[in-house]
Amino acid sequence: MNVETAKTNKPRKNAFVMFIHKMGSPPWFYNFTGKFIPWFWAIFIVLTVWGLYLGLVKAPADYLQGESFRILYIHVPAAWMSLLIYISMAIMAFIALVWRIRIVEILAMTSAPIGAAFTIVTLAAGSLWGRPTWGTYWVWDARLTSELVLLFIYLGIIGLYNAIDEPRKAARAACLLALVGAVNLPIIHYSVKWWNTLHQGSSISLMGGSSIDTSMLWPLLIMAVATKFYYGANLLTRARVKLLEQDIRKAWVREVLKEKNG
Amino acid sequence: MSGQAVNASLSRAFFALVRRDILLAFRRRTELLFPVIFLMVVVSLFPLGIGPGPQLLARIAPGVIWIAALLATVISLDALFRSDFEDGTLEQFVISGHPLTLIALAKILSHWLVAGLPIVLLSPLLALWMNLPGESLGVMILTLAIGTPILSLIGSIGVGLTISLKRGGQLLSLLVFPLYVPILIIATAAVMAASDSLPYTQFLGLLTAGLITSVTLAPFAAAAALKISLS
Amino acid sequence: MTPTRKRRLIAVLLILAGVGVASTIAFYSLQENLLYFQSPSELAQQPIPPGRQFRLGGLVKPGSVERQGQSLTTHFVVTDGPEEVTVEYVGTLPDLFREGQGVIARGALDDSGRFAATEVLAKHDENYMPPEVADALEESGHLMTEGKGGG
Amino acid sequence: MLSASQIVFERYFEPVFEPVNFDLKSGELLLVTGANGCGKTTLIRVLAGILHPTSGQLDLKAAGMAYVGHYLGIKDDLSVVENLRFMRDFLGTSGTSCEQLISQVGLTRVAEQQARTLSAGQRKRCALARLLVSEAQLWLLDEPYSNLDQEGVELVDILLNRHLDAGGACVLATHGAHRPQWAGTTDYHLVSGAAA
Repeated sequence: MNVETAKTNKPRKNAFVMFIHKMGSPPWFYNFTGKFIPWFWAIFIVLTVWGLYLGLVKAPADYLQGESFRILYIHVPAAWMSLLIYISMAIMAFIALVWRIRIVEILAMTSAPIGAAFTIVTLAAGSLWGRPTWGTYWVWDARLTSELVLLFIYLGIIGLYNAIDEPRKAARAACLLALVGAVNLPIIHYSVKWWNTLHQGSSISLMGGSSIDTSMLWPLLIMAVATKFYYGANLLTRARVKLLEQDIRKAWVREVLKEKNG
Repeated sequence: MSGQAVNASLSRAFFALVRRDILLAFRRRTELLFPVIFLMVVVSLFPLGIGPGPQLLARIAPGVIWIAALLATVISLDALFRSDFEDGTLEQFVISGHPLTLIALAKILSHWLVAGLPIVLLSPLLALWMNLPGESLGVMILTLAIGTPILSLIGSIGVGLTISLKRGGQLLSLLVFPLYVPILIIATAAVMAASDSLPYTQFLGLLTAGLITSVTLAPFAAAAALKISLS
Repeated sequence: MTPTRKRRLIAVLLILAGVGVASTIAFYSLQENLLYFQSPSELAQQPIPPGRQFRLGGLVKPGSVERQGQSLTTHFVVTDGPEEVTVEYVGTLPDLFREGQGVIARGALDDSGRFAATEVLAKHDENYMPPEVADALEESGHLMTEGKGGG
Repeated sequence: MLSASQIVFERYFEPVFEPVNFDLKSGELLLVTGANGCGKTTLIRVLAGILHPTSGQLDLKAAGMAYVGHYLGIKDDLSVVENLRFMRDFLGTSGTSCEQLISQVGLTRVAEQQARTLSAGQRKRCALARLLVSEAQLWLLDEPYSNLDQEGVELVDILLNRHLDAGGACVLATHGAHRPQWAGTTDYHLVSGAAA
């Protein structure tokens, strides 16, 4: 019988695993990401200003919804991010669980609050939009509903992570939950979408599929790219702080702090 | 040990565990009855809260009975692993060398027999209270029979994750309810389709697919969750 | 093969088999055309006896909506092209209820073949475009919504 | 039977104990001693496979492991006999009958009683009986002497000697004054990792 001898035979290391292990070294990660972060923030700010200017000032008003459609430039990029961050978190959670790499655990777990924030923005902007469009702040529209469920899942992950004392155990538990959520999310999404069509006949329309005019599309794309840089910048900033916190008694942190102060 | 001997010993361990859990449940009969009583109380609150109009009750019956079933299941979930975790039996299971996945599956099965099956058996009474049309009663029972095992299976992951927490029960509901959304939607859609004289077999098909998927995946996740909780 | 490896292999095979079977069942279930409502054509082919509850779905025929004075009773025609059914509904219609748009009504046929609805659900359309594009589409007869501005 | 090289376990980003190395062979007893909080229980749980070591290699070649820890793994709602019978069915062992084992650990008088009615010492004896049910080659005992009277302590030593005589091996963690007498004993003094 052979119980738990996972570490006895060394795995053959390919380039990907090598990269991950290199990333796994806290000082290396700290210094490496330190170079990127200011750039990420800068690109994010430039793109946001540009995108919002095009979207809020330059783009024409919608034929049916008038000016209120402009909420789209906040709502839609946020909605994309809420999902994209979940996917990235789930991938990192998988890597963290399989290879037990602390940095990836931290990255996955710091993704959760950012994703939850984007989800809240999506919901808030969506209901502000709903008021002029549907005449109510909230309808159980398929996308609103699945976004709400996504928020609950994010909150569950954050709650579990904070409820368990030992940080690495907490991270592993929450990573597992993130993976379970990743399996369930498409199912939830489709079932909600389809539950909603049960009520509302979106399958029947006198027109073709949804369309959006190009003059309205550009600012949207710019905002979409901007939010990705925001995620990168915010994630790395938070992860670095977390790393310093956890390794506060390690030599490399003392050196970093000495450099900062000296 | 040869392969067959291993398989024989595994199936023996599996059934020994199921038998023990059912015996334990009957040794604690009040705990056994609690989810069932809870289910009845919750369902009976609806007519009291929104009025006894038979039409309205019939309309909301599938949703009410299913939501009550979800609540009753979540309440009973904590019993799934907690006592074994707290008295050290779970450590003994880990050290036995039997795959933890199989152990989790055995415990989920006995949980369903003790907590899920009574809900299925009780549903005709609840349907009567809620004035559910007779033709959809059979579909209601079928959805519960296929759906409640899924609740136990998905719930086991949540319990596995929260078991090491003192107040794990509160967090548990936040973790599992979002995951229960598809089951609630599909099951109630089936019952409503049946009461609107529409075909409903496709919904039952989807539920069955959900059951098979969760039987194959959930025990692995639950076992991984238990391992994390033990550390 | 070591027992651990063999066990792992069996587990992987079981997972694949389970997920495979489940997806097949799900696929065939979804093939069965998840029917949320009867269209007027389906109703014409397979009549449902009066008094039996079902869901009727289709588009509100433009120009068919009649409101009866001060009362909340509304009559309109639901069509899917070849066939149509007259619907009677007492109550407030949803904000998104518009001629030319999709609706689903819940209720039963009465003896005269009219559909007495107890519930009406509607859906807005999902297109975003500048007014001039909308005008162009309207001219070419592709857009059948009434008026402009928020609904 | 069990060898460990450079086993480290971290909690709150601190190693619990200094890296552990040993090679335990058949008929040998590893006596883990050390101050309170030096991680004896943690080490035993790592060896048992309940905890995953942060780094290091663990090589186990024993036919079965059995473990007695702080939580005994006895169901309160089952009687002593039922507890043991379940373990026997669960583990698929078929040696000495449960009744005989119960008499070996001196619990015959309370065999049919629910475990909740037993004293702490009697529960420990019940756990010792389960050790025998398992028929495992490797025993992992965490403070086996606690809660036991003089007679109980002697019982542990008798069972232990018999087990080692028959070619078994054992890792025993204790902080107490009592130590078992056995020729093939290796002392392992565990040092807390945080102190280093």
